[in-house]
Amino acid sequence: MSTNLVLIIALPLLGAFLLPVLMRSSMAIALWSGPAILIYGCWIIADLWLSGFAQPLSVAIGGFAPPLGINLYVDSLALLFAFAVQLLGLVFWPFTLDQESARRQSLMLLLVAASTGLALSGDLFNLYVFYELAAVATFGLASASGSGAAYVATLRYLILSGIGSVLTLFGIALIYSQTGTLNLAHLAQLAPEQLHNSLGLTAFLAILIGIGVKAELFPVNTWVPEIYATASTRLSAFLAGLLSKLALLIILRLLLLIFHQPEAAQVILILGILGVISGELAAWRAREMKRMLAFSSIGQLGMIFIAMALPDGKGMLAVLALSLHHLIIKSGLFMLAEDWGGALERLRGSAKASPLGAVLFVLFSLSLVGMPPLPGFWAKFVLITELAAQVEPLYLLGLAVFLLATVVEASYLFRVAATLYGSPAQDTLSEEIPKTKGLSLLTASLFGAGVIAVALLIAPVGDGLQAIAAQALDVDLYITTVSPAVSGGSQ
Amino acid sequence: MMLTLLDELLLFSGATLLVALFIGRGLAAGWMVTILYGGQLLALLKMAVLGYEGGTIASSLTLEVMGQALSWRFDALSWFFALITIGSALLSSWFSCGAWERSYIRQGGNIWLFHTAMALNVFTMLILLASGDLLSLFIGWELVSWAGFLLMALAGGVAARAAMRYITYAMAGGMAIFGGLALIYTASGSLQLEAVTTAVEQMSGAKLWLLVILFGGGFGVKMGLMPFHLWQAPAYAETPGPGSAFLGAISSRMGLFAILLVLVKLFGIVKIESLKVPFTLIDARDLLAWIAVFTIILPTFTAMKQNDARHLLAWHGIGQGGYMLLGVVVADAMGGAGGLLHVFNHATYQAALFMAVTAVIYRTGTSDLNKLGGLVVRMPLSFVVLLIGIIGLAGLPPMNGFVSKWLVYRSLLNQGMPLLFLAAVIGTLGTILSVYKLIHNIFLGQLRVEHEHVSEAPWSMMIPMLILSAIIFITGLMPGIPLEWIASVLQTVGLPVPDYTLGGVESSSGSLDMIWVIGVLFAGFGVGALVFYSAGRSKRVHQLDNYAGGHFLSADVRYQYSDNFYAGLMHLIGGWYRGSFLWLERGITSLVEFLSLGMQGLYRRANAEFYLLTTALFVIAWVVI
Amino acid sequence: MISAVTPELILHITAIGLIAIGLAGVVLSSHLFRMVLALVIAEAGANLMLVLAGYRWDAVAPILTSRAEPAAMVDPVPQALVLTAIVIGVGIQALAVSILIRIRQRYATLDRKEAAERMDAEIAATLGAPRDISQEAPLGERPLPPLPADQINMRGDSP
Amino acid sequence: MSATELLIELILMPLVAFVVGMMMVLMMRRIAAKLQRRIGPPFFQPLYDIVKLHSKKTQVSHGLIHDIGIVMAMGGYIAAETLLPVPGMNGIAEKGGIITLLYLMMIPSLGLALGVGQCANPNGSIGIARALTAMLAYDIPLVIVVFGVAYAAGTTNLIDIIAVQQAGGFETWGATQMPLLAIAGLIAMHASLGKQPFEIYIAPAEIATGPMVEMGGKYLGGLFVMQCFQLYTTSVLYVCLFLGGGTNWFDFLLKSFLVLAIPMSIAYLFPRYRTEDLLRLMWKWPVMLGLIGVAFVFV
Repeated sequence: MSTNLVLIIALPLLGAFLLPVLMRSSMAIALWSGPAILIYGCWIIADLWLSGFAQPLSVAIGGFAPPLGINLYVDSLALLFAFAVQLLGLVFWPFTLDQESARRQSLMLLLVAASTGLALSGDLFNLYVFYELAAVATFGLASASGSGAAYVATLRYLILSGIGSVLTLFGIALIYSQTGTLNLAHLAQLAPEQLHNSLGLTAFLAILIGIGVKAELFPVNTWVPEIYATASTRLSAFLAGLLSKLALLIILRLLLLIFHQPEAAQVILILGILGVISGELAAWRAREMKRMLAFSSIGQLGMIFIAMALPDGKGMLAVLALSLHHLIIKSGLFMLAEDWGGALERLRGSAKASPLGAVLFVLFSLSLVGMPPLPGFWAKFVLITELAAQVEPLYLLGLAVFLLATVVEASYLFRVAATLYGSPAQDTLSEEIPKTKGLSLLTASLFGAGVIAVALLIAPVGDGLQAIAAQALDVDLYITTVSPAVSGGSQ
Repeated sequence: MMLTLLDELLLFSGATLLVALFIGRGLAAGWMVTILYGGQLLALLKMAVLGYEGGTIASSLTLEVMGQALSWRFDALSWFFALITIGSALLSSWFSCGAWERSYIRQGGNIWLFHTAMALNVFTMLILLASGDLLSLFIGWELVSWAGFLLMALAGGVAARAAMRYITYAMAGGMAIFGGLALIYTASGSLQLEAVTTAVEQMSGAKLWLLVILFGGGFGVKMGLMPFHLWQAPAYAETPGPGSAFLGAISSRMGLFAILLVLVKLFGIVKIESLKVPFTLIDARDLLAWIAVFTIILPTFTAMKQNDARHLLAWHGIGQGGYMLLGVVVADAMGGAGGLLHVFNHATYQAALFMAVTAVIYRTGTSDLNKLGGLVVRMPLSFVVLLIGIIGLAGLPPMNGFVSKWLVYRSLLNQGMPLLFLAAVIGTLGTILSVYKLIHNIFLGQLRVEHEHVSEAPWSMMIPMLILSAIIFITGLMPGIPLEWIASVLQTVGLPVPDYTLGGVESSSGSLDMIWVIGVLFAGFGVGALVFYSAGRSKRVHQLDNYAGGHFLSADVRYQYSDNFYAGLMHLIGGWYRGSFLWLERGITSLVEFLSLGMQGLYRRANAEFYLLTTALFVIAWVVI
Repeated sequence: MISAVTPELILHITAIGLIAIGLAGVVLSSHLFRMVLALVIAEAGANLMLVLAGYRWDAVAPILTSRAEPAAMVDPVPQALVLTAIVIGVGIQALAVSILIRIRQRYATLDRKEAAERMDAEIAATLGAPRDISQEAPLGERPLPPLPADQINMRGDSP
Repeated sequence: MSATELLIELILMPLVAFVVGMMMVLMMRRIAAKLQRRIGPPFFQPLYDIVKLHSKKTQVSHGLIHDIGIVMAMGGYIAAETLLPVPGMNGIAEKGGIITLLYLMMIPSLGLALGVGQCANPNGSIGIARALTAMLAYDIPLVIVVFGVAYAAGTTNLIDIIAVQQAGGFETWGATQMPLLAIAGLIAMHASLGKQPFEIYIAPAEIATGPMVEMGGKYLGGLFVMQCFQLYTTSVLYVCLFLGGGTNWFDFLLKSFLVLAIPMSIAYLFPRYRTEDLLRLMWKWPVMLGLIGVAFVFV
């Protein structure tokens, strides 16, 4: 059963390259093969989850033992994210039928494969490879719309991501020169002696900034507004909702398993706070819906970085809750932005045209801002109580910034809600007012139902998340599951 | 799961919400919702009769989420506020049924949304009032502020802008409370009320100061206390008729309920008094008292300058809030009773006044004080309701407003606070002046040509107004009735209880017996009438048959003094209206605007790679050093 | 560490130097193509750094032949890693150049500032939003417009 | 204090007040006359005026509220009298303290304001606006003074205040204990009477006697009655607060007439203040004196 786990990476990869060939022979099969692969992937994970998934397991790829070979480390956290990737891949599948669809669908499969790899992989260099694979797939998809702006945005993003990968390579080289291994479990064992010095810290920070590019870390997220404004909303939903979380997951794994120095946490905290400030304030001035959502996702991810910076893993539950909540809400909002993407002024009075869309927008904003019964409130509550427990002034500053950011967030989100429900300007004709319709409205209402479901059964969901967080925190559990396979590798 | 009385009430209120939500379209919906509010009132009264031996009625529903226990229970404090909430909701929705509903629909209003918003407000307020621990208090608080936003943003246009401004203030307040909640949670380990009280004992001065500021500020935003009061007047005034009556009566008193629950019951006035403001003689209690007093004076004198009746009343709502806080903060036997009685009294006459003004708007179409006048001839009953309302608002003897203000003054006198006493009296005098302007510009003076065929407000609107006026007079005549509820409230909150009689309050240093005072007053009116009517019959003349310095009056000449009503007074204090708080608010918004412009510039024009390099260099340098 | 100027140290310094040159090239150049080239240099530096991680002074290349094993071999793992890194690098550079050609066709310019300006204009056009305020035109028109009529009432000119 | 005795008191006190009030009005006119070198009206002139006004044939009314306004004006003061303890008769003074009395004295001015409002004459409305502004002006020092006295005596019950002052004879009078408060009280009382320097709201020249513009016949008669009560109540209040009330009728009446004589003699020598000057004057000196007086009470 553990062997076919590798399939969820292998099959999309295979599909990605076979699709153009299939496209030529018969359009029908080609069109449905992509979603079929994803559904099969979801089924595998669900089957594994339902068959009682207590202990995490490590899958050695190609039979090579971990210190040399690459292993997939599957604990409930990784499985959760892998399932999310398959599901969202399916939800955001580019069904539009145009001459570009073959290229888009294969790139999408590539992106899904890379993301699943990011979630499951247990080897540092393997993570780097999947990270680059995902980057290439994103460049392809982002520039698919063919407009000049898309190309310039993709190029700027490419250069940024290129520098990021240079820094990551630099970090990996440093780590390898210090410890001689790249397997995460092995590194976790060696870390206390070899990596807890300034060189180890430099390596971590280099990787942090390198991977931070995709995780929308403060200084390196200048590409976010351009890409989300020019790329198709489905792609930006996938990027904002999921890919940034996976990059975040890597940094989290590194922080938990290998680098326990307080300086690392402080750097993340400072960058997180700056991210929140810049994201929320920029969103306050945004004129278009897509750009506003882009800045708001920067702000939200800044908050998750603040949660991650809490010492000795206390923030783990907050990180998990915030990222899952943000995933659902941002995807829903982007789905609404598919039809309401343009300028906010044009949206005036469109609540009458599409009441369901407006109600969903209000529901998502309320949860994002943290109105009590909705899950957003519980995520914020967990973070707030952890932050307040700290003593150092920096954490209290983080708390204050977090609270103020929520106020700014509420004001710009509800300014949009007010224009939605406002009366349309006299001269606009009724059919000019944008209406949410079709598939995007369906998916948005799916996410809305998800939010309400989580709000209703918040108690079991909360305990489930706590269990996942506890398991992820457990470093020596990580080492023991992988180490029996290590069988006396070079200590 | 045995349904406790509290569950019945909450279920009833939930049912009202569902009824309004699903069958709110038809014209009968209004009446059904009103009857359901009546049902809630009965459930509440049943609760009072049966429930109160054990002090609190716990709800059977308890939630355990993420390690936090959530429980809901009702005690005398929540019962008292719930009574006012449901009472004002019942009368407001009764007022909205029938004629007003038809005119609101004709003007394009969405009556279904109105009834749902009102029912939602009542339901969320009951949840807030029933909160058993700090976390459920915060949940209720957020729900109430969002439900309020819905009711305020209903009318669109100016109302939506006012609601937007409200939601920013409310979110700021909510987040301050959330911060305070987190600090308490870390100090006491749990948010249950008992644990919090023990934690507060050993808390150090600075941290307690932070908590008082956070909670005081957070709850103060909803009450419209001084620095955060700018949003309340436009928001309440622009809400559709009965909505503003409901909001004006009870909505901002939820802030006082929370202050009573947290600052007075949990922290305790003694603890608050022990907090000294550095470098000054005053302590936290005096600070709160002075904020309350400024909240009395400044909004009242702003109300005097308003040209719209609804705005004038809304500004007074803020001013009267100051009295309640002042009474509660002085916290001796008379003060506490005065503050709480003022909550009840204010709810009655504020609702009556808003309804009367809505009746005038219903008939004449405008509430601009410079476009009305002389309506007493055409709308006598509305005049009577407005007259009783303004006598209550000004706090003159026959009405209930006088009793609560008398109690607040007596407590200030007992505690020996001359400056606070003086400031409170200035507030009252300001109220009398601006209240006379209200009744003069609407009902007295010259009747305009276009209003000559205006008829009295329809009965569906008139009955709730008359009921409210009756309540105002009866509780004025026999303040003992509300004082009895307030006595049990004061016990739960831990303030001293005055010994009250049916007519008023007995105390060694001067007591009050309203039955005698009003009896003598009406006897005096009787004698005066006797003397007056014993003389010859008087001849009724037309309003244009008037002294005009020998000049003949004609109907087209506007012969009414209403604009810049207190010219003499404004001549002296006109210069003081610099709008300093408005300037403060504008300053903060433009600061945020400027910062956000800077941030957006950061993302658009900046050279992305440059940032990456600088961060990498900075981080590596920092690590090496 | 500075005292023993071993050849290994020199190689490390060159690797870091290459990365630094690459990054500086990206930051300073104003022409998009020159930025891509600088990126190539940086990647070469990173790859060199990676190879050096497994380097031992007196060892030989890790190639197993039929003859008996030589005394010391260089650690083969980083060399395998470098292979994949180079492949990825080439892939990205090829993509970058193809995008450059597309930009040239669309915008007829490869200057960074101008391309960014064109992009902004096009985004604003597609999304239909008014161009946001640039540094030249300050916020709002000067002098400030008078308050609209309905605002005045809301202002309530409180003291 | 059986019910019948209380009833008799409740009837007797207003009558006494009316009679004494009329004599006070007479004294006021006599003083005015002496200052203007003329003899002044005969003894029963105030009574004649009231009877003449009430028996006029043409009584012009502008509506029900116009009538009710006058009734409230008279009734308010009648009720206020019962709260004012006089030698031998305490009425219901202990049922409502000094704050209630102050509020009851506001009822007549509100009643008058409503009545004048109904007359639909802008002169009347302007007059009322100025009257209410004047009330705002003189009430602030009055309230400071009342606070000082009540805090010194430790009670708001007028009977106890008088008892405290009478305990030590002349030394424990309010005026001797708190001289500053007494002076401030005198100025405030003068302003509340609405006589010459402070009668901007009845200015005959500018606004045709302000509120009185539409009052004729029994309406003006009612206002005359109100004036009698007003003089009586204000002077007796001052006597109770500062001059230790009346041990017996003779010294009580002597004190009240003396107290009233002071403002009356000052009144007819000054032209009128404008509204804002009235405000500025009232908020500057009496308030300053009052606050210092209260500070002394605290010391």
